[in-house]
Amino acid sequence: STNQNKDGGTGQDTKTPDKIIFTLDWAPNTNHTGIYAAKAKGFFEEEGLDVEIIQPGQNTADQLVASGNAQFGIGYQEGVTLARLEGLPIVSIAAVIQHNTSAFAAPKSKNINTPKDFEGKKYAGWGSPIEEATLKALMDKYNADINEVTILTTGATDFFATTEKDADFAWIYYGWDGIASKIKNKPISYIMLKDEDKALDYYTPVITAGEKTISENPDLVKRFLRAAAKGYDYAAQNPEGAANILLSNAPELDSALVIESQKWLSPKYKDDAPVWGLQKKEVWEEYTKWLYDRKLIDEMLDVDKAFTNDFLPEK
Amino acid sequence: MGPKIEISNLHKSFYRDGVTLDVLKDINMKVYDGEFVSVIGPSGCGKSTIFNIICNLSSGYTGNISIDGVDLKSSKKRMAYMHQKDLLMPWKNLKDNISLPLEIQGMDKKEAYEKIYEMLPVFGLEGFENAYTFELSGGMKQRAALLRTFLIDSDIMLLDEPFGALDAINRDKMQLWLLSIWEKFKRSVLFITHSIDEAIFLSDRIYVLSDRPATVKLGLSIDIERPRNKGHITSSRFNEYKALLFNTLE
Amino acid sequence: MGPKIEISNLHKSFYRDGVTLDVLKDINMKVYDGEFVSVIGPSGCGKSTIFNIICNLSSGYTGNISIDGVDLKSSKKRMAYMHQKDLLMPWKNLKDNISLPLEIQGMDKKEAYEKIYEMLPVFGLEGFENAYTFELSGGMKQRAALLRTFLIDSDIMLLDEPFGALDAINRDKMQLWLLSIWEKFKRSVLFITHSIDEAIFLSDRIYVLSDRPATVKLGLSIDIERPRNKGHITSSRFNEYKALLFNTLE
Amino acid sequence: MKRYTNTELKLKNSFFIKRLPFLSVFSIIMLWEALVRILKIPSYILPGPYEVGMSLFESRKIILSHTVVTSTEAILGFILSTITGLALAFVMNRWKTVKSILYPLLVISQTIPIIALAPLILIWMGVGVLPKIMVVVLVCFFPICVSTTEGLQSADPDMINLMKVMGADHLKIFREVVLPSALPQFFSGLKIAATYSIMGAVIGEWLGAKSGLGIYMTRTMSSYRTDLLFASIVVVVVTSIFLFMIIEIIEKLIIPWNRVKDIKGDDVK
Amino acid sequence: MKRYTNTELKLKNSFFIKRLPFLSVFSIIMLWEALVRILKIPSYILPGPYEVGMSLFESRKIILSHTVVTSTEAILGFILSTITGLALAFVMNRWKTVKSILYPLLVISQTIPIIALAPLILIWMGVGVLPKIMVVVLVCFFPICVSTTEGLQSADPDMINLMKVMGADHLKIFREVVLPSALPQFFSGLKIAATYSIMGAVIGEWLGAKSGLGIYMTRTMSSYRTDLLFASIVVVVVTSIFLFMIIEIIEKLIIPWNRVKDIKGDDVK
Ligand SMILES: Nc1ncnc2c1ncn2[C@@H]1O[C@H](COP(=O)(O)OP(=O)(O)OP(=O)(O)O)[C@@H](O)[C@H]1O
Ligand SMILES: Nc1ncnc2c1ncn2[C@@H]1O[C@H](COP(=O)(O)OP(=O)(O)OP(=O)(O)O)[C@@H](O)[C@H]1O
Ligand SMILES: Cc1ncc(C[n+]2csc(CCO)c2C)c(N)n1
Ligand SMILES: [Mg+2]
Ligand SMILES: [Mg+2]
Repeated sequence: STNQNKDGGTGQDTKTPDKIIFTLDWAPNTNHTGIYAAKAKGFFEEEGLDVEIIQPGQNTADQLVASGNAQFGIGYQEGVTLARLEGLPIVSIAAVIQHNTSAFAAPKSKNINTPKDFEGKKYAGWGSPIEEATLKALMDKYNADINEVTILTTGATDFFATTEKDADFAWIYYGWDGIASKIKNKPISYIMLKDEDKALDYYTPVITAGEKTISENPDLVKRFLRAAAKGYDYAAQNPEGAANILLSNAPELDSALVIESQKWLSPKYKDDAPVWGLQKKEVWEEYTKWLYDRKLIDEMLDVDKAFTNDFLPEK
Repeated sequence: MGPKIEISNLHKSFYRDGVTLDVLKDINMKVYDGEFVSVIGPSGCGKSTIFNIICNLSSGYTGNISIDGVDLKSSKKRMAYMHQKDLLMPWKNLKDNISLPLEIQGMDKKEAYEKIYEMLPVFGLEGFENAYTFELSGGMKQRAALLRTFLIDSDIMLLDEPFGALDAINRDKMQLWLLSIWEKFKRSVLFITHSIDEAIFLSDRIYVLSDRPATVKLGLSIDIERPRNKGHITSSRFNEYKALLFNTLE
Repeated sequence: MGPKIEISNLHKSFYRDGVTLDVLKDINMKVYDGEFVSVIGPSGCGKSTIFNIICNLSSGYTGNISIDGVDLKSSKKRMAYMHQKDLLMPWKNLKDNISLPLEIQGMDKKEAYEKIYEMLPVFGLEGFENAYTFELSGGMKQRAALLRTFLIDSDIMLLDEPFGALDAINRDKMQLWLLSIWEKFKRSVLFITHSIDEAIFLSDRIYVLSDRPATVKLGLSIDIERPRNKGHITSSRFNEYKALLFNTLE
Repeated sequence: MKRYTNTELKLKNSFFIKRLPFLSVFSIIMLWEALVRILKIPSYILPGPYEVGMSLFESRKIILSHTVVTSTEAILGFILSTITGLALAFVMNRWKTVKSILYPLLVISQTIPIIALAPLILIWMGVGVLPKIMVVVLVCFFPICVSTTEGLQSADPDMINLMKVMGADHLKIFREVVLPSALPQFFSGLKIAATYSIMGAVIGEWLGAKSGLGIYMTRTMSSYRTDLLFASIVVVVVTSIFLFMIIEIIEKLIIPWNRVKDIKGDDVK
Repeated sequence: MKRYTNTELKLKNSFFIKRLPFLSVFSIIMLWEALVRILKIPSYILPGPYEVGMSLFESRKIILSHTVVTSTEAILGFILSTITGLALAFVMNRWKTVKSILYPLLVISQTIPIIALAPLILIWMGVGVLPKIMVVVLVCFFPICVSTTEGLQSADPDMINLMKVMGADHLKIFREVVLPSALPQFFSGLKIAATYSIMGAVIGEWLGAKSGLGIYMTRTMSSYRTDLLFASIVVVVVTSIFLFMIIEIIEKLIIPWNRVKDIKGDDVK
């Protein structure tokens, strides 16, 4: 049944809440705090939503959302791009962070300071073709040869485990692994993507929904995002409280890391945008063009279908 | 009334490595109702093979066999068959091994045990109700198998060397017991043995088989009055039969 | 020279479900070099158990046993032991089953086969060199096991009912064969049988065991000249022995 | 008195033998602790048993709650595998046609790397308890079914024939001869399956779940809590062995003749 | 002439039976294609066999190169498992003490979910060929060792005793009695291991690698190419079955008496 609880208020009526499955992309981390906060603070409940947060195996979230097994999930702009080009009906409905906080990072001792230094090194990734493409594009800019890089696929294994033995560098979120390096006192050198090319300042991570959910139940999407926005707003304003919510949901996480990471990330959720989650068409267009120009994709993405701001709560 | 078992023109061969081993060649036998018939013949001539065929356990033969006038192929008759191996089940203790046919015939366990317990002393197995097969001597296993066979509810008994592993005393005891129950219940018995004395002492008729491929060399009726006792063994008629059979076998 | 095998005060019990089953009770036996000694006794009395003990396969006994004057426990003597079961290996064909002891003794395969092929006709097994056990009749398996035992290079033979599954003719043939090789090689033989005739015909001495727990009821020397032949069986002395043994057993 | 001494010796021996596994596990643990301390191996590479034990104790509540989830999945899957595995083995034993149809499919089912199908399994079956049970079944079903099938074939054909001649019907022959012959192998299949079941559930959770030891493990690892990862592995191992032992006890109860056989060589119990 | 007809019938029958597996696999493929077409299932959820076949053909070169990597790891691991599994089974059969020490550790090794250790294995052993072989060994070793151990125990103690009395030494007894008794179970262990080996290598690659079918599968999935994922699964299945059949052929050659036994019921070959 669809709960037509539109007032966004108390959700006090007798109707049973809508069951929602939300799929993460990775083990719980500060990218996800808003969702956990919305759940813990009862924002979802107020919207008549009963949200179950699941953690899938690697590379599974987009497929789950596309097939409707999960209504919403965490994705990345480049993932949505590739998925749509392959025919998966997923749409980005909100940007979790306004600017790309990801970076190529290596332990300081590896002496990797520019993409030129990737040559002769080993990259450890999770197996997406976008990784090799991005590496190639970056290295081309520095006249370096991608063929000199060994690409290892280590799945969802974390940065420190991979770079301990064979691998030299990996693609991280600064807000997580970068902060971890400080806390663990293991200095890293890193190259932020957004510093290399303006087009690379794309949205990652994002919240995704299936086209079917959007067309059949727009109201549900609205209610979900209203609650999620409240969650991320809460996380933006109360880093400590948000960190504790995340910690109580995943107690095994390193609390120092979560708190520091949250402090670093909280201001970045909304950042320069008028409201949390807003996505700009230029960002999508530029990134698609950037990919297309470098022959990393065969056709341009129809960006109007790939993302939408229609369901964000208006200020 | 026709014969209980009638075997006519039975041929049987085994094939191995492309070589044919002819085992039975034109065997003709009859067992009438209530008759005790023995089969003797050299080791390896095909005696057990005949039993297997009668029990419907081997199908690659030619010839005709009828049981109670019905062709064997379409007969579903239960038979009291005692295999040359004891075929006791290692996972059952003695009493459960023996009560198996009673259970199959639908008797309940308690009743079956009672019936068995009566018989155990006759077979020298009292006190071993709960023993597993490896705890029994060769002769004890054979006696257990015989007791089990006896409990199969059928008017045809096929016994393949039932006394092979018994000492003289136990053998005599079992022979007398077999005769007594046979006289009481008048089952038709087909009996494989390699003791000429035993065959004469027990049988109404004896078939002597030749060496492989087995043919019926002699069918001999034993004209010694019943009930028989060990005294008969020293009679001159007994010795005549014995000499005749011995010569036929050689 | 002392006896080949000397058993003194042998006791043996089995334990099951907390109950003790006394099997052997103060057994004393001797087998001298080159002697042929038989053991007879009721089925289940403990004959095979004695063999097991002599072969060092069972240790929970009391009493003393010495082989060639050496205590059994420290003796590593190889013996020509024929088990009551045939113990042929299903994964070997007849010739490999039989040649096993020769191989163990280090003979090469070809030579072993040649030796065996000579013997096969005597045992009525020619043409079955490549047969697997399930292709053999009960008596054929027993003959194969006997042939294998004979090929074990030892001056002590322990035979547990070697002729149990044989017909009269084959049995006579095998008895004569056994006597001839025994006379030729003068091995010491301990022989379990349940045929009184067989025991007398073959032995120098016979031990009669009582019912379980087995004691030695009688040790009887057989004074019939050698070499023996089937003619001896009808002699009056033979019949005297027979009567004596029969009475002792009963 | 000789016999008595003998018995005593045997008892001591078996006492020692029975405790050996504990001893061996214990010494491995000691060795591991020593190694970690002497080589000063950092905890995120290999935590020592003491540290693991402490972490296990501290997080016992959380770990317990995850263990309950995983065990439930494992046991449900195990029971389902046993039922279906047995049923299929029977059917394949009874009708050779069914066997030649299904056996190859069975083998194929084992060659598929489940994790490869992870996303698809979730898409097909959702993210509930179902896909986990399915993975457990996929892992446990095969050993049970295969061992049972082979056990059923091991029945002595002469005994089966004898039963036929006695007039026993298929069911009776099955119960009295075929089944007892198959039991030892059936149980060894069950024990293998029990060994695999918890691991199967953990892998199932890997595909996607909201709780369970599988999830807990990924999380501990992504927060560099190798000690907690090891603590959960200890729990997995202990739970699996517990299951294994339950099966072993049931086996001892159901197959008494095998126990009797064990002591065949010993005249003195 | 009756006998002749009989033989003929049997031949026909076995002809049919032998082809049944192919028929059953074939009909499942047909059904699958029909399902996909009729229900119009999108390719990313379940591609049809035709599409999978086409993709397999198109990418055959890449897939082949990954297959070579994975098969090599699998075969190396399989051989290693066979050697160590056999050796350990022998040792455990010979010295009961070793058995009671090692058996529990063996069981424990099977209960550990390897993927849980993925990051650690990476730290300990890197991303070379070593960890893959280790995973294959971990997966294959157990069935081989356990079945062989049980096979070795199945030898008739009376036969062993007879050999002792004949003066055979341990080695001889082993070769003539214990080993032949164990062979059938050893081979069923080998077949199970063969079934698992490729899958083991794929899982090993999951831990981290630069090439191999496991890596290829992750990549196809992250590029949302379900058709190629299925193509690689097909390759895994076919390769595993190929290994399985090789073992089966070797078994037929080495255990002729089992083959003879097969036809026990048939008087007419
Ligand atoms: N399944 C079989 N395959 C091939 N040959 C067989 C098979 N069963 C029996 N034979 C052969 O058939 C012949 C007869 O065997 P059978 O068991 O009927 O003999 P038997 O008369 O009972 O002998 P015994 O008195 O020694 O038990 C033997 O030569 C044997 O080798
Ligand atoms: N392993 C065992 N465990 C328990 N009891 C046993 C064991 N082996 C034999 N017995 C018992 O010991 C007794 C003697 O057995 P044994 O096999 O020595 O008899 P036997 O004289 O050879 O008899 P047969 O002539 O029937 O072969 C029997 O009553 C048997 O039940
Ligand atoms: C907590 C955390 N989440 C994801 C990744 C992997 N990763 C790094 S960058 C990126 C997407 C870039 O758009 C992804 C998926 C990580 N290393 N740490
Ligand atoms: Mg026979
Ligand atoms: Mg005996």
